[in-house]
Amino acid sequence: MNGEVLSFSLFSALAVGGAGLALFSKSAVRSAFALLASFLGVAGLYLVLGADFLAVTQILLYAGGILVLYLFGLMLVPPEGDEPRALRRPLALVVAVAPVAVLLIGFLSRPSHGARAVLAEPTETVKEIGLALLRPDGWLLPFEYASILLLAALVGAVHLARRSVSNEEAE
Amino acid sequence: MGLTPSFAQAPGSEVEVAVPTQDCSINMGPQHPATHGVMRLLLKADGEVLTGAQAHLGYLHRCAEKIGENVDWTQYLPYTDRYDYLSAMNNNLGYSLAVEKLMGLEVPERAQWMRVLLAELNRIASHLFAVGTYGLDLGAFTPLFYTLREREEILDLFQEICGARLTCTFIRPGGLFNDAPEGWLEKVESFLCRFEERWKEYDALLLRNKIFIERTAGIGTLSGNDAVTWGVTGPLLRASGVDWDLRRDQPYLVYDQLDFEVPLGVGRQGEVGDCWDRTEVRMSEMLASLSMIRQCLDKMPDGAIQHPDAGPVLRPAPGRAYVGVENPRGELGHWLVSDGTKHPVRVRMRSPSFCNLSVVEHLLPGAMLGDAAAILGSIDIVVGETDR
Amino acid sequence: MTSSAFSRWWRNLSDGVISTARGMRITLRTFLRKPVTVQYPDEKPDLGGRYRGIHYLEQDLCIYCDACAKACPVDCIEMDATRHGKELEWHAFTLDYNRCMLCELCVYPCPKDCIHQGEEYALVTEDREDMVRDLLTWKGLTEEQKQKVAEVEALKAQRAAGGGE
Amino acid sequence: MDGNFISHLLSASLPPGFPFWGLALLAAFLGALCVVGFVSILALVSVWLERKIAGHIQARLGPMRTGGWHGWSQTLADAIKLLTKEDVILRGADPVLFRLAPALVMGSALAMFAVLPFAPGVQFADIDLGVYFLLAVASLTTIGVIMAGWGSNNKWSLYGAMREAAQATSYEIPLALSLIPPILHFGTFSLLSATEQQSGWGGMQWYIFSDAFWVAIPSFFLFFTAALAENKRAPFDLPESESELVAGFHTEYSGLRFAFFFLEEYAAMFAASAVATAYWLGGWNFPGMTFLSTGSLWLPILGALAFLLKAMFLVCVMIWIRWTLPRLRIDQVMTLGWKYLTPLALGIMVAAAGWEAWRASL
Repeated sequence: MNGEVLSFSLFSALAVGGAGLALFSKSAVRSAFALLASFLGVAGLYLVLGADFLAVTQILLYAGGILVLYLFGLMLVPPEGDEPRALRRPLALVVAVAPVAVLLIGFLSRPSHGARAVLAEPTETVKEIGLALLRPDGWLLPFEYASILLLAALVGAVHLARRSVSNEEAE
Repeated sequence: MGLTPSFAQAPGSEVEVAVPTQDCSINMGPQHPATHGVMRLLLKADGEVLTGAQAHLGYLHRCAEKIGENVDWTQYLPYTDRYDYLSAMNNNLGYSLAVEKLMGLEVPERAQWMRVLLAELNRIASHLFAVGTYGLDLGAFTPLFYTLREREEILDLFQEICGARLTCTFIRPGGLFNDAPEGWLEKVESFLCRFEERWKEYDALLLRNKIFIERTAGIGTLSGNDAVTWGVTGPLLRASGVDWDLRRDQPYLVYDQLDFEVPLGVGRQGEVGDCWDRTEVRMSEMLASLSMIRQCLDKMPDGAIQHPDAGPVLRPAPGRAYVGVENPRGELGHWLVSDGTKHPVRVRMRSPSFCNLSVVEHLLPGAMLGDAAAILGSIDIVVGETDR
Repeated sequence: MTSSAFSRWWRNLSDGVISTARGMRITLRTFLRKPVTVQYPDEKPDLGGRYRGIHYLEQDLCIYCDACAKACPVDCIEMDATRHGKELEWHAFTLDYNRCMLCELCVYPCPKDCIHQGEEYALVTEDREDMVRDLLTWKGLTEEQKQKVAEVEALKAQRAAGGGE
Repeated sequence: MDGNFISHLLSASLPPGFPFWGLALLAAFLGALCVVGFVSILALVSVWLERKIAGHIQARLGPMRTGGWHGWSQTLADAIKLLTKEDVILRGADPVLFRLAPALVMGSALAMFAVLPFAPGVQFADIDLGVYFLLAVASLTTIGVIMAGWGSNNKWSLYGAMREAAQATSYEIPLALSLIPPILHFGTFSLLSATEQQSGWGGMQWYIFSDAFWVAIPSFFLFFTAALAENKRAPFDLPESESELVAGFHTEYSGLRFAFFFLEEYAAMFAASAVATAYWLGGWNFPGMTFLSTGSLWLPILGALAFLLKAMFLVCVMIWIRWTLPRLRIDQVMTLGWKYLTPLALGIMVAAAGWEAWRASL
């Protein structure tokens, strides 16, 4: 067993175990914290693949940002929702099974699975990513499109959440 | 408290954001650093915003009034030290004036001037503590140590004249227990000179600090009308713009011979009657007291410090008397009933902290959790006095 | 953003920076100054002659009049002595510091000015019983007193004998 | 693990057939041991400094009795006290999260030290992501704090956790943005490479003295302020604000677990100061270092000394600020973050980008 296989199995165990815990934990907050393990596992997998920038970004954005927002949301929502659990179950089944099915079909219908797990020698990933993102023939345009989409979503959210300011704060 | 869904509804918008939330009730105290003693505030909070507040008192109840019925008129003096333990001289003074009113005693002139001097010194000490701990409530540790440094000097002066630092038992019915020792008045004078310089430090560290202004300006605003309605007195009342000071409006002792101004809240940073104004009024009152002490030092006559008729055992004529004095925290009133024996029949006091504290239930709802400490601190209660 | 809003933004920012700098200057100045505190167990503060600490009794002067005990608001003084004519045979003069509030009210009424409050203040014990302190420096009768009492007794006996004759 | 002196040492001393992963694990273990030791000593010194500075600022002396000279062993005694104290876990607390939180907080604080360049050749790992990795790891402490607040089953702690969640995520943005000017200037995330680029002018070519000083200085102040908020230091100590939330997220912690939170605070302070040192204040570079030959043993020693001195000075400034200012309110913290620091950081970023682009075009 070499180091790569060892770390791969360790990190995948962490990712899958975390996801499983998140699924089966009774407490929503514990689920969220279990997601942390999953995120860290995935980050580790990226690291094994030599994508260190992606790994760190995974931690920074998912663990440091999105998970915190999840937790923030969870703490603001009362422990029990209004609708009974039985109602939610078939819906949850559909939501859970559908993407898995799609993924499986896609995975099995491709001729060559078992992707190569190792990139070439990882050199200066930051530079490569930066060039890929910002070169005119690179991903600059899609990247900016995505940011505009996010901006639009942000403006929409602000519009929805904002109180009427007609009478207060005239300035 | 059950699940009470409240619907955060944006007024005037078409979209209703219907997130059922539950107010969280929090016990602030009885062991909480911002309650300045053993007091409990039951807060209700919607996130960081408070929706209700209720003060629970009595953790420090020591039967001060009932004790008064079981001791001599003079023996009650040490107990007056202990209800507002930060302004013992003023409490002694209030009680002594009430007893003298019952007995119809006229205190010798030197004693009157000394009393004013001591009361104003104690007012400075008390305000120093109030302003310092207020900084502490807002997270600024250091100003407290600076104010305590100067307060210590005042307490040293007290120790030199009466032997105790906090519980003075010095002003007594009929005058004072003792005259000032040799050179004491000069020491007061030199302290005043030092103090003026130091005052500027607190001013810069607290009052003029941007964060302090942000934390206090416009917070816990108490309008003049509300202040009168709630029976608030002292710096709180004056911070709300109500020009009322017993030292000037119902002068006792020699206050009518002194020239002083009564600082009022003008809402320089936020609104009239906010936490900043209260602190500012306290700070200005220190300077006003300073000038009063200077005048006392200038005009201090020689003579006796004790009325010859006031011996250790007093027997006031049957009757009743109320005397209110301007304490650092507001009007301290003593209501005494005598039946001509050496024991009081009734000793009752109107304690300023107790009356002032009642406004928290009016001020806190709508403020934020962090403001709870700011508002409570600006009221400047002494739990020994609210519970007695 | 209107110009007034912008100027307010800018003023808030500069106020914050300036007042922070001013505060830091004051704290730095104090940092460089000499501390004002007393290093307590090594140095002791000057308490002044009027300090109201633990009591001491000038037992020779005391006439067992009970004035101090009567003046005490909390009844913490108790005394016990037997009178042999003018001489006092002391049994106890205790002061209960569990109750005493060091108010000095016991000192003023003393006709002989014999009870005082000293400069000792460390009321520290491991046992509540120790807080009840006996102020007496000696108990019973001194040799001198015994002699005087004996003389008086002898005189009495002489007189009684003389009267009987 | 390249550029790591521990693995160099190990590979020289271990038998040739030793597997690489074993070497890596061993190196990681030894490195972690070094970091833990360093951080513990650092925290002891910082806590002592904090107390002494606080004391003198407040016209008193601070701890004087434990140990001989100026109470130097006071924190040591405190550490022993904390280690031997009873470890209390409340009945209503979530036992798993309650136990996990200090470990997570401490672990992420220690991981920050992996990329700090202390002196020439003294660095645990020079990964080219450098400061980016540091930011990511620092964000994990937030999770730990939330975990502690939730796991404690105490309303005050929960409030502390909520405040930390809001505050830390908000201040990550100005923190990261204010790092962009030096990153643009040096063209690297790596703290090591940035430090090496500042060695000119006899060791004084620091970023704040460079031709880009007019963006360097404001970005330094911005970074420092945002780092204060990120590390929960006064005036941004909302998550633990002792006069409002008693002690916030660590109200219910005692003993060693509390010590971990305590340690983390000082470790994070030092890490932030170290980043500021490496990017703005020239890292280990000190005037006169050109007189030393490159192979000299004095270079790493004096370099480490210079680095530590600079970083500790910044830590002292953090302490100084803490004992001067009152605490902001949570909404004001958010206002400051979003309405003041973020736009300022954006503006400075744009200015820095323009300046660097103009300089590159010359």
